[in-house]
Amino acid sequence: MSSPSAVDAATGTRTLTFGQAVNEALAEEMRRDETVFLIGEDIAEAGHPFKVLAGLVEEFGPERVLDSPISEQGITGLGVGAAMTGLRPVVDIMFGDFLTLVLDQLANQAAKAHYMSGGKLRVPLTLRTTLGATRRSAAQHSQSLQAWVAHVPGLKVVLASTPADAKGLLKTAIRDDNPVVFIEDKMDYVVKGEVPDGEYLIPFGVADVKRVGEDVTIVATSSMVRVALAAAELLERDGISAEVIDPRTISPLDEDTIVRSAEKTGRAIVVDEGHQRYGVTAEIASVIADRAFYALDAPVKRMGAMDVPVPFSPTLEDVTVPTPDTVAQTARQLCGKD
Amino acid sequence: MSSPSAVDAATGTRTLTFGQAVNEALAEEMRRDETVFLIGEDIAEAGHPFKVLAGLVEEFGPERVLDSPISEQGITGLGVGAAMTGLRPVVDIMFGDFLTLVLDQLANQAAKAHYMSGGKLRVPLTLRTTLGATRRSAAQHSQSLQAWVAHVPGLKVVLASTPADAKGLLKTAIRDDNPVVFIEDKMDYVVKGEVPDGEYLIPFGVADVKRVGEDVTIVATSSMVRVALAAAELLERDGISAEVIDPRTISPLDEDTIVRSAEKTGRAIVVDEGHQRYGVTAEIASVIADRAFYALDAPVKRMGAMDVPVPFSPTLEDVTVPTPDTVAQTARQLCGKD
Amino acid sequence: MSATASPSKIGAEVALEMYRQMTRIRLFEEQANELYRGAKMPGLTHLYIGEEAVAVGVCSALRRDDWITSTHRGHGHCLAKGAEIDRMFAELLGKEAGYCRGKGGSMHIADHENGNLGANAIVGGSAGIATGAAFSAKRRGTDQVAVCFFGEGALGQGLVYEVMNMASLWTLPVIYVCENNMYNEYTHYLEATAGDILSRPRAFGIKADEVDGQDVRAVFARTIEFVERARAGGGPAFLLCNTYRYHGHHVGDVDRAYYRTKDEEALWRSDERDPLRVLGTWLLAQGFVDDDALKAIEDDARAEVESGVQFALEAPYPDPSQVTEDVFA
Amino acid sequence: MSATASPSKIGAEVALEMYRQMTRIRLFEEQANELYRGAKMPGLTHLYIGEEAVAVGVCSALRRDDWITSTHRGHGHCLAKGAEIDRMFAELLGKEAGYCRGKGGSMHIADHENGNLGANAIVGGSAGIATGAAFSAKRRGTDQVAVCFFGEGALGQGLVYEVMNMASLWTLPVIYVCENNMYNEYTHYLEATAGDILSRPRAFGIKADEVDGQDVRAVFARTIEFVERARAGGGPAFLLCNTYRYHGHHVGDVDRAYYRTKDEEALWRSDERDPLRVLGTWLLAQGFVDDDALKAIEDDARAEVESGVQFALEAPYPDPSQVTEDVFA
Ligand SMILES: Cc1ncc(C[n+]2csc(CCOP(=O)(O)OP(=O)(O)O)c2C)c(N)n1
Ligand SMILES: Cc1ncc(C[n+]2csc(CCOP(=O)(O)OP(=O)(O)O)c2C)c(N)n1
Ligand SMILES: [Mg+2]
Ligand SMILES: [Mg+2]
Repeated sequence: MSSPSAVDAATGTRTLTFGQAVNEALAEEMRRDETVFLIGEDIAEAGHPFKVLAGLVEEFGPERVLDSPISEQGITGLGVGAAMTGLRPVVDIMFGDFLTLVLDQLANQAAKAHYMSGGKLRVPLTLRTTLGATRRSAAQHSQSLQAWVAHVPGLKVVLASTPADAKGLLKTAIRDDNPVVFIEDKMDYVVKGEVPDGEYLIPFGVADVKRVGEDVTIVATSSMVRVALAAAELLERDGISAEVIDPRTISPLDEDTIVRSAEKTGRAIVVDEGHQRYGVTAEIASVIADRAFYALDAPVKRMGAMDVPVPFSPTLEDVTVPTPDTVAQTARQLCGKD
Repeated sequence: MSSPSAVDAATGTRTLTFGQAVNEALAEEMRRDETVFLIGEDIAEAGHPFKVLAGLVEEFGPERVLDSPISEQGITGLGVGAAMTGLRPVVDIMFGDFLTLVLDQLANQAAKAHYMSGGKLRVPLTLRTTLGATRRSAAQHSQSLQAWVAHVPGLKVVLASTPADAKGLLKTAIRDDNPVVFIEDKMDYVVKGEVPDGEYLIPFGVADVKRVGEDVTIVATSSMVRVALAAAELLERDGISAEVIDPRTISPLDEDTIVRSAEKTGRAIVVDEGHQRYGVTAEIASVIADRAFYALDAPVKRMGAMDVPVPFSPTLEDVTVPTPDTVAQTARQLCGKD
Repeated sequence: MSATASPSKIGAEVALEMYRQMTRIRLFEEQANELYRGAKMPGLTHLYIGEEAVAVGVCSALRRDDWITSTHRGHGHCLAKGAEIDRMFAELLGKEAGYCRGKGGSMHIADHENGNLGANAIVGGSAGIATGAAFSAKRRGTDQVAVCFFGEGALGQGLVYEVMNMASLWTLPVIYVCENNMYNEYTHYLEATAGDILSRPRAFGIKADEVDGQDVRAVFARTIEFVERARAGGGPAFLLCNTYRYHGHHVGDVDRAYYRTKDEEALWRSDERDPLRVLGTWLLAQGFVDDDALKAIEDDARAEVESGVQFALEAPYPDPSQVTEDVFA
Repeated sequence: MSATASPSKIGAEVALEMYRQMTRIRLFEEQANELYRGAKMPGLTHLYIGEEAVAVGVCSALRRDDWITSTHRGHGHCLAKGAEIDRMFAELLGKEAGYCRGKGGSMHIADHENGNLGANAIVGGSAGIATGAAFSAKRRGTDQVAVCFFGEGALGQGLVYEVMNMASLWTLPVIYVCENNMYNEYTHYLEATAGDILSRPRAFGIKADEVDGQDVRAVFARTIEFVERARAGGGPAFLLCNTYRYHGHHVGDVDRAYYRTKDEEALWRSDERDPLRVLGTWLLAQGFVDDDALKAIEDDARAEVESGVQFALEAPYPDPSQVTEDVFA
């Protein structure tokens, strides 16, 4: 696993929830660099509806933890201008579904300013938002729209799957001189994991092998990594050894690590919670199918969210996302063991 | 070619520009159904900055051809409400780059209303916009963002490559009871082609084989079809026979026609003017690589726009998009004849 | 009808029907809260308790064929516009018998037959839809009007200004009803709202006025004026209703001390401000009813809510195969 | 400096410098038009001719370290804020020597050293950027101000209202300068703008005023007041400048009869309204200069423009390999 290797000065570890790890990363970076500030809806006293930002306004004050009006486009635009002029904004967009409102400022302004100005302007902006269904929040509060932002040159896109990765990647995002979209699964906030003590960063563009295996490669993003690891356990019982790879940043994408694994196993499945059609799984699957072409024993399979708006009813919503069972079943078929 | 077969009552043909064909489709549908209306910026007296709508306000009056404020999100939202309540709006978004401003109304409202209401609400809205670079319009007026809308369940996405297709597909779009995004290449408006006389519709989800070939399949969208056909001519000289397939609607996508062709030729290239990463070429290439896996002699190749914001300078902009030469060169390599 | 345009002139019949509707909403919401606390409801929901006079006062001034667009806090609007309690509970529970076949849930209930174009989970997201419905009415030459309900938090969304500009330019029959319950989730609206609210629509040439959102007769009277004006081609209007939500932002928001005081909550729950008490007291004072009559209204509503929730609890979930239905018309 | 805050008190030096700047802009734009007509310029461009007094009056009231954000019609803003003519022409022609290495072109010229955060091809698109720059100044404790230039068409964009609300809430040192040249492309602004423009910022608690955009001294004086107020922590302001573009929406828009009359164009080109004549006449009347002096200013500017365009025409295009540079910092 490359995260420990990327850890400097890490002594022991502590058990933190994903939410606590995000909170710690923000607090550390705000202590380290006073140009860092947070802006978003209900993030100060309320500490964010998901409580992830609890305590930050108390430590850093309302000038650096700003409760904003319900103006996603406006706060993103304000963030772009602040970033161009010496600050490092962390813009909080409560639900990833609201990316629909900020894309002009994100894709036409933040992502292009450096290039359009011939390298003069810089936009060190981090936009944090969320993804994920199965929260019974229905179609406008459950989307995973990472494919949209990953399609935009000039943006970096991070999807963390563990508390340790979330902390190290978020710190890297804030220090990056480019606009970074950092997307967290709402369902992950309460998930616990080991987080290295001390200061560490995790570089972008370095995939992490979450599980080593021989028979099939499962490339998974965000909380789908947990689904993939659970599927790997099921497969183990059937004598199928699955390797699980977490790209961690889908832009830049660590193609080499992914392709090498697919060449080793000869079989690959790509799992992402965004809609399947024209989604993240398409890019990664086509990269594997192209670069590992001569090593593949079977077609690369894609497992995204079903191509329907996310329904409210539990009996419907539960069948729209990949699960350990469906991933394992797909792997069995790929390996001819179903 | 399936378009003639889809033509009813077509007698002869006339030569029209792409722009004239679009204009004719709108005029015919507005005559046929008085609930159809157009709304957009500078579309009435000005007949649209690209002059595509010339004459429509004179025939149908300002109540049905509305000059709007510069409020893309607002006119799209107004269109959604009008569509839910008995009208068939055709919303004009001057440049596809401004899709950034309308995605909430398009993706969170229009695309989901029918599903979220359990089938009660209908949104027969057509949103016309543009794509394409090489017009020296720089990064905010040159993007081809079809991948974004194609990723959204509930939206249909049309990319026409000829005047005849544009007319038949636009008429179908306006009559469709769902939101349809119809994207035209700005550079195509002056391109001429044969258009069947009389009334005809072209169904969605039916790809058109623009050129029959044996050695390599080139799947291309919008104006890239012209690029692919030019490349095919070049390849002819080298003794390579290329089949050119135009999906015409990327959502729904006619996978069968595309996959059958790839199985026949054993080689495929997908060409689209959107950015390559996480773009339209990824979806189509991964579908081919999966479904035609056992028939492919070489990896499926993708050719999208370079993953950089579109630069202004001609010497830079010209190298960002696929050309007949680069497509032909890729085909030669695929066929081992370079 | 403008005879009724003064609160004092509202007759017993209208007033009693409004009392009945407010009671239905109050009890519906209390039951919804129970469903959540009993872990019988998937997800969360936003209760309308305390704001009943706004939805009822406004919708009582509308015809069945007039349109409304609603919000994440939409149960009151939906019931006031004519929805049935049983199918609403069914939707809240994600059952197939619900208004949206279980696909929408609390935040997306739509009731097209009664002119409800849907609740909306995007703050301000329905402003364009309501304006478009008004455009449609005018274009098709009907005299329907459209009402856009939204919370004061939606004043932060640029879309609202884009469409108010068009509604004014094209004199569309749309009424923007701003429910100012003083909080955007957990943030006081004054921390998020600069200047003067009424000046905003007025800057776009839209007639705007303010009303006590706890007095259903006042809301009703003011709405009637705006609706008649709109039907007559007088164009859009903006009605600012000052109100308060008794419960949390959503059912899970129970510890509210960090953003508002118990005293403030008590003040708004008092006899002087509670919309049911305010109207009830007036009805009694007018001699239109006695206590027993009000009690009877409440008993009927309670019975309707109880049978409605029973129906919903027993109703089947949609079959998973329905997940792919309704994507396209 | 508030001594200068009345047009009459403006001294010869400042006035002459403003005359020089307006002349440079006028001649730069005439040359840009020639480049287009001579098919030497890639794409189209939007000329600022007729509106010179707005950019120059405003930017003359700013320090080099103050920020501006500009529009698709941005050459005037860019020059007035201190950019060099030669590198601007080079950018218009897509040459490597241009301000953006040829990557931005006319609609995206940025000149960070002089505080120009860039022209913007999204109408209203820079309103958030200017507001954010003002936020940055306040947060970092400097006394810089930010100016957001935008055309009246941008009043159609919701973003403008979202950020004005925040600028007012947080008393940010930003000045919104609305250049009302009466047309959104080919549509008269009254067909797209309801109500009263000044009432819009005022509704958000923003100080707003109107000025004759053809009188550079008036623009300068009013801007100084707003700038001093902003530096002193007085918060945002909105300056509506009434002006006119002499040429088409872009260089290719030559047949304009269908949207505006020749008489209207003549009226604005008259001695009473042309910004150069208006200031020139005043300078002469004040006895600050004689005709020869004005002639000399024009000759110098012409020479600068001629050598600048020569430089640009001879400058090399960027090497294609540069296409992948500058995507990321
Ligand atoms: C565009 C958008 N931003 C943020 C949210 C999250 N959110 C849901 S309700 C709410 C507060 C809305 O306040 P208000 O409009 O006053 O309505 P109220 O809840 O008070 O009835 C917020 C911020 C959302 N649903 N949509
Ligand atoms: C968001 C957006 N919508 C539409 C356009 C196309 N467009 C370019 S300039 C323009 C008119 C702008 O008018 P105004 O703001 O008054 O500026 P002016 O051209 O008059 O200086 C339009 C509609 C755009 N560039 N951006
Ligand atoms: Mg509220
Ligand atoms: Mg203008």
